[in-house]
Amino acid sequence: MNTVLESLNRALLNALKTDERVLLMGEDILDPYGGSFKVSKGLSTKFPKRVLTTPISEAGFTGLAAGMAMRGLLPVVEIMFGDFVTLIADQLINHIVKFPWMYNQKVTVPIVIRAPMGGRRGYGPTHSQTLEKLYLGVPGLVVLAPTALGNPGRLLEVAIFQEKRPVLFVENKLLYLSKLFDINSSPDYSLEQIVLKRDHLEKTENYYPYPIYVLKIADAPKCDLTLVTYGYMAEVARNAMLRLAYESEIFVEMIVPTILAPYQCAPVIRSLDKSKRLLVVEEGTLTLGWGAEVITRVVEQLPNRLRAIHRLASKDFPIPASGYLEREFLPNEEDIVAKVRKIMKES
Amino acid sequence: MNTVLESLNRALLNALKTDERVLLMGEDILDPYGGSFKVSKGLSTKFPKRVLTTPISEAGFTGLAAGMAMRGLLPVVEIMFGDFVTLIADQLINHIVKFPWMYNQKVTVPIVIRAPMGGRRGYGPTHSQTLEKLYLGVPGLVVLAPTALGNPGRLLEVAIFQEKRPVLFVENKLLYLSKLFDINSSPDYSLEQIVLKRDHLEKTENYYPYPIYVLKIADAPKCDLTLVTYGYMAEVARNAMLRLAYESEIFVEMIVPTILAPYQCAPVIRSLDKSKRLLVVEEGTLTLGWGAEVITRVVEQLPNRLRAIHRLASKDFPIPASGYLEREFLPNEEDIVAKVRKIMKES
Amino acid sequence: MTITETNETLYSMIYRIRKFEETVLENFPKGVFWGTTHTYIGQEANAVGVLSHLQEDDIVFSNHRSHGHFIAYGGDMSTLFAELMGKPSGVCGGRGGSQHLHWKNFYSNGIQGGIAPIATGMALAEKYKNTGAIAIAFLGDGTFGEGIVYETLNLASLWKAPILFVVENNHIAQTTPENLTIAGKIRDRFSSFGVSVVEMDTSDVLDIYQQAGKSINEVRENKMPYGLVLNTYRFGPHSKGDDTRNPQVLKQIIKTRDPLRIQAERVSVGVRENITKKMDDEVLTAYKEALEAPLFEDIYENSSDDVT
Amino acid sequence: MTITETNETLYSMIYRIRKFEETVLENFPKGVFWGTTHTYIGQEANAVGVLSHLQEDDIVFSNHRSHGHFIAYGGDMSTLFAELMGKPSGVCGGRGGSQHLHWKNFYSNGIQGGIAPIATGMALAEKYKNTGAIAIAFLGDGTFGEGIVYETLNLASLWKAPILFVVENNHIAQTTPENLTIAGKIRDRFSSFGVSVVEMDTSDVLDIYQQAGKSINEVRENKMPYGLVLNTYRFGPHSKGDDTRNPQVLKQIIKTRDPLRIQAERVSVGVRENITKKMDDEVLTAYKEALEAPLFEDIYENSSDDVT
Ligand SMILES: Cc1ncc(C[n+]2csc(CCOP(=O)(O)OP(=O)(O)O)c2C)c(N)n1
Ligand SMILES: Cc1ncc(C[n+]2csc(CCOP(=O)(O)OP(=O)(O)O)c2C)c(N)n1
Ligand SMILES: [Mg+2]
Ligand SMILES: [Mg+2]
Repeated sequence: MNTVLESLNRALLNALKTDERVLLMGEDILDPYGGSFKVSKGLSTKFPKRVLTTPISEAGFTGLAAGMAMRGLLPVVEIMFGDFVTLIADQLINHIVKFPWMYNQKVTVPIVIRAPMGGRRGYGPTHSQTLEKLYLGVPGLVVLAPTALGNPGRLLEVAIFQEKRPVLFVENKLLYLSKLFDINSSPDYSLEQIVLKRDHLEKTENYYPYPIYVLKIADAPKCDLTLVTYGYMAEVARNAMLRLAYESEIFVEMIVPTILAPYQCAPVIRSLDKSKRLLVVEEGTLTLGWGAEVITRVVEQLPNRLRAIHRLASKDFPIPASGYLEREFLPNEEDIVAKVRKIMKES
Repeated sequence: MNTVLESLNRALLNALKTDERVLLMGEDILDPYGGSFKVSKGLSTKFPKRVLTTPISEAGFTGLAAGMAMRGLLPVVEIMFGDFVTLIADQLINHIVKFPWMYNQKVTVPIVIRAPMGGRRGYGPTHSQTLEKLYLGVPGLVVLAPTALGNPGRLLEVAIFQEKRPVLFVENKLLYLSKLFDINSSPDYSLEQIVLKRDHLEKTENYYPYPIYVLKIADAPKCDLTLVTYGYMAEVARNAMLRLAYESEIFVEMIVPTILAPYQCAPVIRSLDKSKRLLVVEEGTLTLGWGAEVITRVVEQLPNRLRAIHRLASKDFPIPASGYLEREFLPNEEDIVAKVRKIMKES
Repeated sequence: MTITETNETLYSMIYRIRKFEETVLENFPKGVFWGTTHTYIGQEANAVGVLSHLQEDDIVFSNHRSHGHFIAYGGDMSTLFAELMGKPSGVCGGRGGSQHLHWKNFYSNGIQGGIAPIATGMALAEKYKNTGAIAIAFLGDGTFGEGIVYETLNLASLWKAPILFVVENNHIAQTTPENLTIAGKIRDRFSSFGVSVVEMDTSDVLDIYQQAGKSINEVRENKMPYGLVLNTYRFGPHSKGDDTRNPQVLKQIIKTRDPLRIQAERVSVGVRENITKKMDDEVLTAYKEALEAPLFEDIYENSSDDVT
Repeated sequence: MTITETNETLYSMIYRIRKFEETVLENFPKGVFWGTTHTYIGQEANAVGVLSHLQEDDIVFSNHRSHGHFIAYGGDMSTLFAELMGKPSGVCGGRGGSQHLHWKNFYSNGIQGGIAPIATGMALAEKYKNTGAIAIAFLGDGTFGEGIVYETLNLASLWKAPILFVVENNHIAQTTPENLTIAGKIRDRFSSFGVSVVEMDTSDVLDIYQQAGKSINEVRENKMPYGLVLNTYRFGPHSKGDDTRNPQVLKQIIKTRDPLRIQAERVSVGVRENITKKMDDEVLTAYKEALEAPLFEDIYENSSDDVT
C-alpha cells in the first residue's frame, strides 16, 4: 500500500469481499471511471450488484442507504464532492443521527458517508470546501478523518464494521495522493499512537478504535508548541515541523486525531503540559471550525495555564477559483512556519 | 408594544407598509392562521399580494426568495420550525452566501430568513432544536437574534432594510411571549447598549446597527462573572442573575449580543477585565455551539488571564419529547444559578 | 375470514382508532399530554384498509399523523398514550412523542418527506436479503412539496424497490388547501417516474381494503414500487384548535365521508354494540394504564446521568 | 434579418463557441487554466438557438457547462478565458472560475439543480416589477435527479413564473447514462406539475431557433413557466479526458448530429470561410488578450489584505 487513495480503495475491496452486507453507493462510481477521485476503482467490476451508481440525488440516496443500514446492511455512501454534504443535512441531522436515540436505542444506523473535501485544485467556490465543521457538533454522529500517519484503509474498515453509529468519513483530495508515512524511513521524526478509553456514556466497548497520532522531531530537546491538526493539513504541518526544527530550532509536537467528533482532547492537554503553547491548524474556514471546540475544551480545563492559543485556518470567505487567490486563502506550509515563529516570538 | 411577538409582527407590518419591495413567504402564513407562531398574523389580510403562503418546500422557496432578492426585492422568508433549516443548507451555503463574493461583489442577496428555534414545548426531537450553530461559521452570512432587552422589531427592520448581506434571523418560541424589558420598571438592573465599529473588512458603513446589551445588577459592588448569552436564554439568565445577587451576593454581568455572527467579542473581553470569569450560556447543544467560538476568540486574546471558563448548553443529544427529559436536557435558571455558584466556589 | 368477519374487524379497527384519537383530544386540555398531536379522525379507513394486508415482516413508515397508522399496524394503545404523556413506559420511552415512533417494523418521523428515501432503502434491504418483506410509506398531499419525495420516486423506480407509497390526500396541509400547494396532479407525478399508481376517492374501508390488497400484492409479486392515492378528509384540526376551514363545508363532508358510519352499515346493530363496548373499554383501560404508569420523576431523583 | 443573415449569424455563433471550447481543451494541458472545465462541444445549437431570442433584460441562469451559454448570451470571450486562467481581468475577477459566472443578467453556478429556484425567483421578481423580462434556466438530464428541481417546478407552476426551463438531455451525466439516472420521461415530469413542455430531438439550430422562439414568446405573453427538452449530444469528455463512452458509437453520433456541420450547409462556402477566419481571429485575439493580462501576482506583492 502506497498512497492514501490505494489504502482506501483496498479497504473497500476488502469490505466488499469479506461481508455481503457491504454496499457502495454514489455518483459515477462504476468502472471504468471508478468515481471522481477513483476511490471506487475496480470495485464495480468485481461486485457489480453491490456497487450502485446513483442519480444526482445526494439526499435521496443517503436516506436510502440509511434505510438499508437500519435493516441490517452496511452501506457506504460517497458524496462526490464534500461540498455537497449541504444537501444531506436534513437526512443526516433530522433522520439518521436521531433515529437511534429517539427510538430509545432500538435501532442502529451503521452508515458510512465518505466525502472528499478540500481545495488547492482550483475547482472554485462550490467544489473546494472543507465543510465537515457543519457536522462536528451534531449529536450522535461520528466524524472521522484518515491521516497518512496511520492506516486510512483500516480506519475505513473500522468505520464500516465496528462502528454502530453513523459516520461521516472525511477525505481530502490532496491527501489521496499522499504517501503513507513510514517511520522507518523517516529518521527525522518519532511517532506515537494513542488509543483512548471511551467516555462513560458509551458502555459497550472500552476503547475507541480511532487512534490519535503524536508526531515529534526525533530526539527533540524540548517541546515548544503543540500543533493540533488532521487530515491533509497534517502532511503540510509535518513539513513545517521539520523546517522549524532545522531552521529555527523550534520544536513542535503535532497531535493528529483520526476522530474529529466526538472530541477527544486528552492528548492535547497532556502535550500542553510541556509546551504551554497551542496552535490548531485546519483547512476549513476559521470561524466555528473544528479548532474552536478543541481550544474551548482545552481552556475549560486549563483556563490560565497557557502562554499562547492560536488558530490557522482558511479565511472566512468562499474559496476562489484562481490559484493565486486560493493560495492566499488556504493555510499552507509557509503560513504554519510563519505563524509558529510569530507565536514563539510573542509568547 | 408588549411582547417580542408583537414587536416582530408590527415590524413586518411596517416593512410591508413602507416598502413595496418587501415580500413575505412561508408555510401557512395566511390569515386567519397567520403562521404557526403568529408572527404573520394580520399581514396577508392587509397585503394579500405580498404575503405568499408556500408549499412545503423549504429549499425551493428560500432559493426563490434569494432570486427575488438578487433582482431588487426584499423578501422575508419564514422557516416554520427552525429545525427545518437543515433543508435550506445547500441554498444558503452553496448559493445565497456565495453569490456576492464569487460574483466579485456585483450582486447582493438581501434576503432575511426567519427561523423559530428552541424547545420547552414538548415538541420532540424534530421540532425543538436550536440549530443556528450550523450556520454561525458560514462566511458571508449574518446571524441575528432578537432579545427582549432590546427592540426585536427594530432589529428585524434593520435586517430587512439596512443589511445587504443575507440574514438568518433566529427567533425562539418561548421568547415570543416574553415581555419587552423596560429598565424603568426594573430597578434591580442597569442596562447599557453598545454599538460597535465595523471591522476593517466592511468598508461601507462605520457602525454595526446591531446593538450588544450589557445588563448588570443595579449598583453592583463588584463584578464576579461575565455571562454571555442571547435570545431567550437571556431572559432565563436575567432571573438567575437576580437570584445570585440576592441569595448569594454573586454579581453577574450579562452580555447579550443581537448579532451572533460575524462574532463581536470586544464587550466580552472588556467585561472579563473585571470579572476574570466567563460563562457562556446557550440553548443549542454544547459541542461546537456559538459559545465555542466566543470562548476561542476571548482566549486567543487573553490566553492566561482568566480564572474560569465555562459553558452551559443543551446536552449533546436529540431533544426528547417528554417534558421531564426535556427539562433535564436543556439549560434552565436553576442550572445557571448552580453553575455560577460552583464556578465561584472553585475559582 | 368470512365477509362478515372481515367487515367486523375493519369496523372495530376504525372504531378503535377513532376512540383513541377522541380520547387524546378530550384529555389534551387537562394537561396530561406533552407537546402537540395530529389526530387521524376521518382518515381511519386508509390505515385500516391498507395495513390489514400486512405480513409479519413488512415495514411501515409513517409521518406526523401516525396514531392511526400505529394502531392499525397493531401497536399497543397504552404505550402510545404513555408516549404522548412523555412517560418511560411509552413506545419510545418518552423520547419520541407523538411524531417519532418505532415499534417492531413500524417507524415514524416528523419531517415531511424525509421518510420516503429511508422507507425505500428499507424495502430494498429486504429485497436484497430476500425476506419477501415489503415497505409501505404514508405521505400527505402537502408533503409533495418536498423535493426529496421525487428523488425517492426516481430511485425507487430505477432500483425497483418493493414499496407502496400511500398518499393520503386530505386536500389540506396544516391550514393550506391543496390548490395552493399542488400544481398538476399527484397521480401524474408518480407516472412521470414510471411508477404505476391508482387513485381512489372514497371513505369506504372495503373499497380501500380491496384495492390496497391488489396494490400490495403487486408490490410483493413484482418487487417494484407502486403508488396509491387516497382522496380523504381530515375531520378535525391539524393539531389542536387550528382548523381554519369553513365549519359548514366540513360538516357536509363529515356527513357523507365518515368511514366509521359507512362501515357501520355493514355490521349488525348487536355486533356493533359489542364492538363499541369492547373498544371503549380497551381504549379506556389503555389510557388509565398509561396514566398510572410511573413518571420519569418517580424513577430518577434529580439524577440526569442515568437519563442519557 | 433575412433568412440568409439569420443562418449566417447562427452559424457564426456556433462556430464561435466551438472554437472557444477547442481552444480551451487545446491549451489546458499547457497549464494556463485553473481547475477544471466542462466544454459544450456538440450542444452549441441549443444555446445559440434558444438565446438568440433574448431581450435586453432577460435573465439566463446556467450550470457547470456554461461557456456556450455565456458566449451565446453575448459574453466576452477574453474575460471568460481570463476567468478560466484565474486572472483579475476575468468575468468574476478570477473568483468564480469556469462554473461560477456572472455578467449583466447572466449567472451560473456549479451545484446541480440549485439554480432552478433562484432563476424562478428572478423571473417572479421581474414579473412583480413589471419589467417584461423573463428568465431562462439550463438544466442537464442528470440534474433531474435533484429534488430541488421538482420543488421549483411546483412553485413556478403555482405562482406562474415567466421562465423557460431548457433541458439539455445529452443522455449522460458525467459518465452515467440516462437509463441509470432517469426513470420515466423528463417530459412527463414537467406535465405532472402542470407545466407545458415541448420535446425535440435535433441538432439543427434552425429547428431549435424556431421552437425556442415560440416557447419564449409563450413565456413572455402568458407569463407562465414552460419546458423545452432538447435531446442532444456531448461530443467531448465530461470535463477533461473522462469520457468512458464507446468511441465508435460516439463517432457515429458526431457524424449525424454535428450542429456545426448541419448549419454549415445553409451558409455559402465563401461566407463560411469569412466567418471561420473572423471567428478564429476573434477567439485567438481573446485568448491572447487574456493570456497577456496581468496575474494577481503582478498586482499584489505578498499582501493578502487587499484581496479580501
Ligand atoms: C419539512 C417540514 N416542513 C414543515 C413541517 C410542518 N408541518 C407538519 S405537518 C404539515 C402539513 C402536512 O400536510 P400533509 O402532508 O398534507 O399531511 P396532513 O397533515 O394533511 O396529514 C406541516 C407543514 C414539517 N413537519 N416538516
Ligand atoms: C449537487 C451536485 N451533485 C453532483 C455534482 C457533480 N457533477 C457535476 S456535473 C455532473 C453531471 C451533470 O449531468 P447533466 O445534468 O446531465 O449535465 P451535463 O454534464 O450532461 O451537461 C455531476 C454529477 C454537482 N456539480 N452538483
Ligand atoms: Mg394533507
Ligand atoms: Mg447530461
